[in-house]
Amino acid sequence: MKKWAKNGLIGLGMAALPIAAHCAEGDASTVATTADIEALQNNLNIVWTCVAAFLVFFMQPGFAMVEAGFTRAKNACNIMMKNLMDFSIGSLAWWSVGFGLMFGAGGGFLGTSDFVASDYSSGSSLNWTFCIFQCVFAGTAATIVSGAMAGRTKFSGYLAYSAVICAVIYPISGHWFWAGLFGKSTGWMEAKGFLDFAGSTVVHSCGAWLALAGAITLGPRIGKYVGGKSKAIVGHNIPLAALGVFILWFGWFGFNPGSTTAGDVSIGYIAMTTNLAAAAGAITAMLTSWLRYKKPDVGMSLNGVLAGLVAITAGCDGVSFPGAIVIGGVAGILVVLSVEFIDKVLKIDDPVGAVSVHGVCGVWGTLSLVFFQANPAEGYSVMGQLGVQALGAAVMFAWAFGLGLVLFNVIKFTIGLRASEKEELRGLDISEHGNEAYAGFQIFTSH
Amino acid sequence: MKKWAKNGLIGLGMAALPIAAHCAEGDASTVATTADIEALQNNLNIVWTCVAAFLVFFMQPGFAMVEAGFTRAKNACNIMMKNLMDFSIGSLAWWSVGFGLMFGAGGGFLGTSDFVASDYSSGSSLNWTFCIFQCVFAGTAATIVSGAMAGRTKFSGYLAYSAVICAVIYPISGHWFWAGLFGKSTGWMEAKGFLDFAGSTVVHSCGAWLALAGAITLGPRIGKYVGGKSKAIVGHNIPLAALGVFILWFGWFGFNPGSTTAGDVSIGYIAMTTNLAAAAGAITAMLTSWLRYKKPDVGMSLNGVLAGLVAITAGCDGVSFPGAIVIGGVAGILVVLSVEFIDKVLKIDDPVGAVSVHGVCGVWGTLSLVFFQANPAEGYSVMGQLGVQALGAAVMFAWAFGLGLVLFNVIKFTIGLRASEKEELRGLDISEHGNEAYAGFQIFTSH
Amino acid sequence: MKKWAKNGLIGLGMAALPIAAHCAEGDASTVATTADIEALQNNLNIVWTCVAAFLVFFMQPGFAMVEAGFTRAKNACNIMMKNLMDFSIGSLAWWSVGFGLMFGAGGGFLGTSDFVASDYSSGSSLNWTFCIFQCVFAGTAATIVSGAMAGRTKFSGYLAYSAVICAVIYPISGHWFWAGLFGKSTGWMEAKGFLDFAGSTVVHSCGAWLALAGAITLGPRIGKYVGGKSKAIVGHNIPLAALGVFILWFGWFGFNPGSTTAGDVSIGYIAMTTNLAAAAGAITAMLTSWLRYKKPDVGMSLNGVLAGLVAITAGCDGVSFPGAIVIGGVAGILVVLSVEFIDKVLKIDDPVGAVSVHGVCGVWGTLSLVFFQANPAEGYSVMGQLGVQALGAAVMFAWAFGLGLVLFNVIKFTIGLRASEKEELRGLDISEHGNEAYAGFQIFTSH
Amino acid sequence: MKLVIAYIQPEKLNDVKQALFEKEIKKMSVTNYLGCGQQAGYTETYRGTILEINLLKKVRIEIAVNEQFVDACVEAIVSGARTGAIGDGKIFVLPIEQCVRIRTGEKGAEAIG
Amino acid sequence: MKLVIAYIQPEKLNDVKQALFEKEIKKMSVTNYLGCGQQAGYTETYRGTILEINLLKKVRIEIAVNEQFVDACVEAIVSGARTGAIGDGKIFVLPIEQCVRIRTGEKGAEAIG
Amino acid sequence: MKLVIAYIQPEKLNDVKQALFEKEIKKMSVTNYLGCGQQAGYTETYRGTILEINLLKKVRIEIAVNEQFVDACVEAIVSGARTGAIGDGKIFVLPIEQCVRIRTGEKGAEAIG
Ligand SMILES: Nc1ncnc2c1ncn2[C@@H]1O[C@H](COP(=O)(O)OP(=O)(O)O)[C@@H](O)[C@H]1O
Ligand SMILES: Nc1ncnc2c1ncn2[C@@H]1O[C@H](COP(=O)(O)OP(=O)(O)O)[C@@H](O)[C@H]1O
Ligand SMILES: Nc1ncnc2c1ncn2[C@@H]1O[C@H](COP(=O)(O)OP(=O)(O)O)[C@@H](O)[C@H]1O
Repeated sequence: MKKWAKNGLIGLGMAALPIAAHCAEGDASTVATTADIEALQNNLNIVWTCVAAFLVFFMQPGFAMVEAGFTRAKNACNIMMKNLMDFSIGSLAWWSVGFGLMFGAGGGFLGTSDFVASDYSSGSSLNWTFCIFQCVFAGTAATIVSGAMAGRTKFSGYLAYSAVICAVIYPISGHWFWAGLFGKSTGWMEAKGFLDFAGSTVVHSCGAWLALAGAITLGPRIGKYVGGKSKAIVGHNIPLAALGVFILWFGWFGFNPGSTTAGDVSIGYIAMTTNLAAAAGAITAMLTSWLRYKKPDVGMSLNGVLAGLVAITAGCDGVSFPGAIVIGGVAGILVVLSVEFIDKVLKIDDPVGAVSVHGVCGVWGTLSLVFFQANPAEGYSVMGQLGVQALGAAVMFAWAFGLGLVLFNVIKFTIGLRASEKEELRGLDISEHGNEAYAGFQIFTSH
Repeated sequence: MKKWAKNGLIGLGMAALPIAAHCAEGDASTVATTADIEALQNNLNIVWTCVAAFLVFFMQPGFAMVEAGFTRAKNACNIMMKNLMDFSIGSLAWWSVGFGLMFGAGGGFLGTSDFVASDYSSGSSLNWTFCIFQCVFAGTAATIVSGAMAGRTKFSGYLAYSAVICAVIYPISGHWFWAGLFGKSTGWMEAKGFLDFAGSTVVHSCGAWLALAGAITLGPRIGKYVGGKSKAIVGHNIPLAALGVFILWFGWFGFNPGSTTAGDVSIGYIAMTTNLAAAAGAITAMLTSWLRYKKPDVGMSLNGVLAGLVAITAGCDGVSFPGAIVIGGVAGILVVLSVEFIDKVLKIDDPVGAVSVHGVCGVWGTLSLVFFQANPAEGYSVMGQLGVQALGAAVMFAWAFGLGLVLFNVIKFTIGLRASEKEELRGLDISEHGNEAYAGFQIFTSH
Repeated sequence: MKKWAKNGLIGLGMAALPIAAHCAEGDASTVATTADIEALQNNLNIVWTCVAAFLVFFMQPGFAMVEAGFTRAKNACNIMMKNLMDFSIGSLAWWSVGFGLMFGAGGGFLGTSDFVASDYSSGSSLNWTFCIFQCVFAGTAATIVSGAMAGRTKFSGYLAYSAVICAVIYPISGHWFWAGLFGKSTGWMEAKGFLDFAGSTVVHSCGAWLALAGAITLGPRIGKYVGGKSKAIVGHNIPLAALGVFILWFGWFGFNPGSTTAGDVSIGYIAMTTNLAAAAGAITAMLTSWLRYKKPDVGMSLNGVLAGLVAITAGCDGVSFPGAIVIGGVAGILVVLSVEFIDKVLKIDDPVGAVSVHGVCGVWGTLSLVFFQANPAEGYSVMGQLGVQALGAAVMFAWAFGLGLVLFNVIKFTIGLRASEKEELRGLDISEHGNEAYAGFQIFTSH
Repeated sequence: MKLVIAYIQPEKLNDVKQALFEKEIKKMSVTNYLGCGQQAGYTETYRGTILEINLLKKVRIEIAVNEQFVDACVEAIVSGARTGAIGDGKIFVLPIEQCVRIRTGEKGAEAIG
Repeated sequence: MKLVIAYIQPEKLNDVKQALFEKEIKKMSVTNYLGCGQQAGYTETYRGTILEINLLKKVRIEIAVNEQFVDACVEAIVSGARTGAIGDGKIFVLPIEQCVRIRTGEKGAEAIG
Repeated sequence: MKLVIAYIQPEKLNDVKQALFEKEIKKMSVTNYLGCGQQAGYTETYRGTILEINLLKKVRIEIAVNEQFVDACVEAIVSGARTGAIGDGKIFVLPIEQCVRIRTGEKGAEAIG
C-alpha cells in the first residue's frame, strides 16, 4: 500500500503530495500559500472525479442487466459477453487510439497527439484521472448499441463494431464537441457555443444513432413481425431489468455531477436536477402507459427513468429545478410514444428501446435546455442557442447514423453481422457460446 | 463538462471555487487564509455528503430486491413498480413540499419556508447537497412501508400513500427531531436533547410504524392464516434478497457515516460501529434461528444484518465499539423473536419483517444507545437521557402509527387499498400491470 | 446528524476539524498554516479511504454472486450464508484479534498490541478509517475460500474456518508484508523490499492457497469425477455471475487505488492500470477459450476479468500501462489453462476457479511486476527484485497452504468438514438451512 | 388399474389434495402445464405491444389407482377443484396395463397404492 | 375418446396451434419436456470441460379428442410441426376411458370439447 | 405399442439412461414432477414458520416401445433406479393405439424406434 509508493509512482518524480513535501521543511506554523490550496483542491477534484468515474463504470452492469432482463433467457449469456467485451475492447481502444483522436492537439476536427500515452498532465491537472473518466464515457457510448442489436447479432461482428466505435467514431465526434476540456484544441462545434454538459448528444445520441443503424442493418428478430404486425417478444427477468435501471440511476450520479470534474458546490445542484428529471420521467412514462394500455407498464416506467436521465444530461448544470422536471417529464412521455412509433410504424426492432431512450430523448434534452436556463449568461438568446443546439444534434445524427450504416454494412459483408436463423432460434447462448444462462431451470420457450 | 460551467452554474454568481478566483490574483506564493481553508473543507464536505447521498439512494434497489426476493414471483413486477414510484413521487413531493415542512423556518412543530426552493445556501453551506442528502433519507422512510404491504395492495392506493408520506408525514415529525440541522428553527424534540444521529427513530421507526398501520389496515394475504394458524408463504429468490441486503449494508455506509455531512476523522469511527453492529446482528440472528428451528435460517440471518444496522443508526457516532456489538447483537435476537411474535401472536402479515427490522430494532437502538456512550458529555445522566429517548420513540410511534391508520383508512374508503381476491390470486403483476416478472420460466404455484 | 456530534465523537476531544476551531479565533483574513493544509489533506485522505473501503466491502456480494451463479441452484442459499457469515464473523475477529496481530507493535513476525482497540490514532492519522479499510481487506481474503469449497462443505465447519482466517492466519502473514503501514513494526518480508502494493500475494494468494487446501481436504463434489474423467457441473445463473464480476471490477477500484490511502493524483494512475489489466484479461481469456473450445466461453471470460484484476493488484502503482496490459493479458490466458489443469490433471474440484484466479494469477502478478516498472528506483535490479518477489510468493504458499491443510484437517476430525452424501445430493440449501433458493421455480436437476 | 389425469386451476391444488386425502388417496404426481380451453386468455401489454396470452397456467395431477378407487378419486378431484367458473378443468381416465414398484419389484394392483 | 400426445420442436408450437385451430381443435395442454431420440445432441463447454447435452428441449402437447377428430388432430399436428429434419417429433394416441368436465360434471364425449 | 411411464428419484436419471442405453432403448422424453407417496416429506422453516414440503422432486420418464421391448425397458429402469429406499418410484405401462413420426409420416411400430 502507501508504503511502497516510493518504488512506485513517487519514483516518477511526481510530487503526489506537494504539500507534504512543503510541510516537511518548516514547522507547523509555516504559512500556507494559495498554491497549496490549489494543489489541495486539485487533489479533491481528483478524488471526486475518480469516484464519479467508478460510478460511471458501474453503469456497465446496469446496461447489461437492463438488456438481459428485457430480452429472452436464451440470449442472456450472449448479452453478458457483449457488454463485457465492448467495455474491455473499448478500454484498450480508447487508451491507445481514441483518446488521442478526441483530445489530442489538432484542428477543430481531429486530435492527433496523446496516443498510447503514459501521462496526461500536459492537458489536465487531473492527469490520469482525466483519462479514466473519459474512458468510462466512451464505454457508455459503446454499450448503448448492444441493446438495440440484441438477440440476433453475430458475436464476432459485434466485437469488430466495439473496437471501431471506441477507437474512431465516438472520439472523432467527441473532438468536435469536447476537445477543449483537455485544452489542446477546440472542436468546431464547441467553438459555436454548443451546450452539452454531460453528453446527451456527445455520448447518448452518438450511441443511439449507431444503434439505429445497427438495428436497421440487422433487421428484426425472427417472429417480431408476423404478417406485418408487431408481436411482443417478452423480457425474461423484470427484477433484473429493474435492478439494472436502479444501477444506471446510481451511476448517473457519477455521469452528470462528475462531469464538473471538480469537487465544489455545483455537484449538489446537478445531483438535484438529475434526480428530479429521472423521477419525473418515471412518473410520466407510467402515466402515459397507463392511459394508453389501461395498466401502468413496468418496462415503460423503467424506460421513463432512463429517458429522464438522458434528457437532463445535456442541461443538468444550468437548467432550473422546474425546468429539470419538465425536461424529464416530457422525456418520459416521449419515450413511450417513440418506442411504439419505432416498433409499429417504422417497424425497426429495438428490443430495449435504446434508440428512443438515448436518441430521441437525447435530442429532446439537447434542444429543450435552451428554454430552462436558470441563469442565462448576458446576451443569451433562446432562439440563437436553439439553432446551435439543433445544428449539433443534426451533425451528430448525420455522423453517427451515416457512419454506422457504413460500418455495419462493411461488417455484414465481411465478418457477417447476423446470426443464422438456426442459431437465432436456438438462442445465441448455445449457438455462439455453447453456454446456457439458467442451466436446470425449466423455461418454456415456443420460439 | 467543466468547460461549459460558465454558461451554467457559475453564471449564478456562485463562486464555486472561491479559491481559484483568489489565486488568480496573486502568484503562487500568495498567502492563504483560513477562509480559503474553510471553503476547501466545505468543498470536501460537499463531495463526501454527495457520495453518501448516492450510496443512500442505492439503498432503493436494495429494498426492492429484498422485498421481491422474500415474496412470491407473481408479485415481483409490482414490487419493482412500488419501489420505483415511491422514490420518484417522493422526490418531487420532497422538493416541493416536504423540505419546507421539515427544515423551513417556523416554530418547533412545523417549518413553513423553502418550499419549491432553488437555493439552500441560506440554511446550509452545503446548499443543494443538503437537499439531495435529505431527499434520499425521505425516500428511505417511504420505501420501508412497501415490504410490509407486499402482495395485496392496490397500486393506485400505494401511489397515494407515497405522496403523502414524503410530502407531509415524514417531514413534520422530521422537523421535531432534526429541524436544527438547517439552522432555521429548532424542533421541540431536539430541544429536549433527543439523540438520534442518523435516524433509527426519525427515519426507520417512522417508516415502520406506518408499515404497521398499513399491514393492519390491509389484513393478511390470502392463505397466510388458515384455521388461525400461520402458514409460510415462501420467498422466490433468496440470492436476490441476499444481494439486496448486501446493497443495503453498502448503502448504510452512506446513511450513517454520511450523516456527519462533513468529511473528517469521525466518518471512519461511524463506519466501524456500523459494520460491527451489522456483523453482530447477522451472527446472533443466525444463532437464534439455529436454536429455535434447528437450522441456521437464511432469511433470518439476512434480517439480522438489517436489524443490526437499524439499531446502530441512532447511536453510531457516540457508542463504543463493544457497545455497537451489543446493540447490533441484541437487535439480531430481537428481530427473530419479533418476526415470530408479529406473525404468530399478533397475526399481522408483514411479508418481509419490516416492522420488526425498522420498528422494533429502531426503538431498541434509540433506547440502548444511552448505556454505551463512549465519551458522554459532562453531566450526562443515563436515566435522564433514557427518558428523553423513550419519549421520542413514543412520540414517533403515536404520530406515525396514528396518522398511518388514518391515512390508510382514508385511502381504503376512497381509492381503495386492497386488490380484489381474484387479482391477488392471479398475482399483482398480471392483474395490476399486465406484466410477468419471469416470462417463460416454469413456475410452480399452487396459490 | 452533524448537530448531535457534540454528544458524540467531538466529546472525545478529537478535534475533528482543527481548522474550524482555528478559524473561529480570527477573522476571515487569518493566515493559514501548512498544518491546516496537512489536516485538510488528511481529511481528504480519510474521505477517499472510507469510500474505497466501502467499495471493497461491496466486493462481498460480488463474490457471493459469482460463486452462486457458477454453481447449482440447490446450493445457492448456502452460498449466501457462507458469504454473509465469513464477513460477519471476520469483522468481529478482525477487530478483536486480527488487527493487533497484523499491525500491533512487535517484531517482524507478530504484532502484539492494539487488540480490541477503540482508537488507532497512535499508528495512523486516518485513525478508525485505517482499521475499517484493513478490515474489508481481511474479509476479502476470507471469502475467496468459499468458492473453492462450494457445494459440499458442512456449514458449521465453514464458520470455524472463517473465524480462524480473519483472527489468525491472514493477520500473521499480513504482518510480515504490511505491518509497516501502521508504523508500529516492520514485517520481515517488507524489510526485504518485497513489492505488493494492494495484495496479489498478501490478500489474494493467501485466500487462494487456503482455498486449495480446503478443496483438497474436502475432495470433489459427487459426480464431478466419473471413471476418472472430469464432468462439467454447470452453473445455474450466468447473469448473476456476470453481475458479480462487474461488482468485483467496481469494487477493485476501491481495492487498488484505495490502497494509496491518500487522495492524490496517483489514484487515477492506479485506476488506469487496474482497468487496462482487467480489460486485457477479459479479452485474452475469451480468445484462449475460443481457440481451445471453438466458442468464446462466458465463464472463462468472466474469470479472465478477475484474473487480470488479481494480477495487477501487486504492481498497479508502479507498472507502465503497456505493462499492465501484458500482466492482465497473460493472466487471462493463464487462468484458462490453470482452471483446466487443476480440474483435469490435478483433479481438484474448485467450482469457481478460485485457486486459478487468486492463486496462480496472484503469483503471476507478484512476479511479473518486476519487468514492467514504469520508473524503477535508482539501483533497481530486475533479477534481484524477482528473487525477493519469488521468496515472498513461496513464503505465502508455504504458510497459507500448510496451515490450511492443518486447519481443515482439524475441522474435519472435530466439527466435520464435509456434508453427508445425502445432504450433498439433496442440496445444502435444504439439508443445511431448510431453505430453498428459488421456491416455485421448476428446476430440472438430475443430480 | 387406471391412470387418472386431471387439469385443475393452480390455486385449487391444496383443496384437491385435501379431498383426496380424505378418501385415503395419498399418492400422486403433479406438475405445471399451460392450458388452452374455453377459458379466455388475457392480454398483457409489453412495451406498447399487445400480447395475447391464451395458454393459461394449470396444474396437472396424475394418479394411478385400482379400479375400485376410480370413482372416489374422480369425485374427490371434482369436489376439491370445482368453482363453477370456466377454466375449472378436466379429468381423463386411461387404462393402465401394468404397474411396478421400483423399490420392491411388486407388480400390479399391489404396486399402485 | 383418445388422448393425443405429441412431442414437437419448441419453435413449432405456434404453427401447430394454428393448424389445430383451423380444424376447430381449440383445447389442449402443453408443457416443456426434454427429449432424447435420433436427433443428435450438442456439446457445450463449461469452463473447459466438455458437456454433452443429449436431452433436447421439446414441447409436449396433450389433446383429448373424440374418435372422429383423431385423424384431423394428428394431421394438423404433422402439418404444423414438420420441417423434414431429424428431431421433428412423435405423436402417440392412447385410449381414454372416461372424461369429466370439473365445472359441470358432464361426462364422456360431451366433456371433451 | 406401449407407453412406459416411470417416476424416479432425480439423482438416478443418469443411471437409468445408462441402463436403457445398454438395452438399446435410446428414445425417451423426461421432465420434472413433484411426487407424493409413501416417502415422507420434510419440513423447512421459513422465517420462523414451519413449512411442510410433502411434494418431493421427481423425474418422470416417458418411453414409447413396441411390445417386445416392454419387459426389457421396465427391467432397465428398475435396475437403474432402485436403491431400496422408500421413494424409489413407480413404473406404469399404458397401451398406445397409434404412433406417428412427424418427420416422415411413418406410422405404427416403425415410428416408435
Ligand atoms: N380436450 C382437452 N385436451 C387437453 N386438455 C384439455 C382439454 N380440455 C380442457 N383441457 C385442459 O383443461 C383446462 C380447462 O379447460 P377449459 O375448457 O378452460 O374449462 P372448462 O373445462 O371449465 O370448460 C384447459 O386449460 C386445458 O389445460
Ligand atoms: N420412443 C419414444 N418415446 C418417448 N419419446 C420419444 C420417442 N421417440 C421420440 N420421442 C420424442 O420425440 C423427440 C424427437 O424424436 P427424434 O427421434 O429426435 O426425431 P425423429 O422422430 O424426427 O426421428 C425426442 O426428442 C423425444 O422427446
Ligand atoms: N399411485 C400413484 N400415482 C401417481 N404417482 C405415484 C403413485 N405412486 C407413486 N407415485 C410416484 O412415485 C413416487 C415414489 O413413490 P413412493 O410411494 O414415495 O415410493 P415407493 O414406491 O418406494 O413406496 C411418488 O413421489 C410419486 O411421484
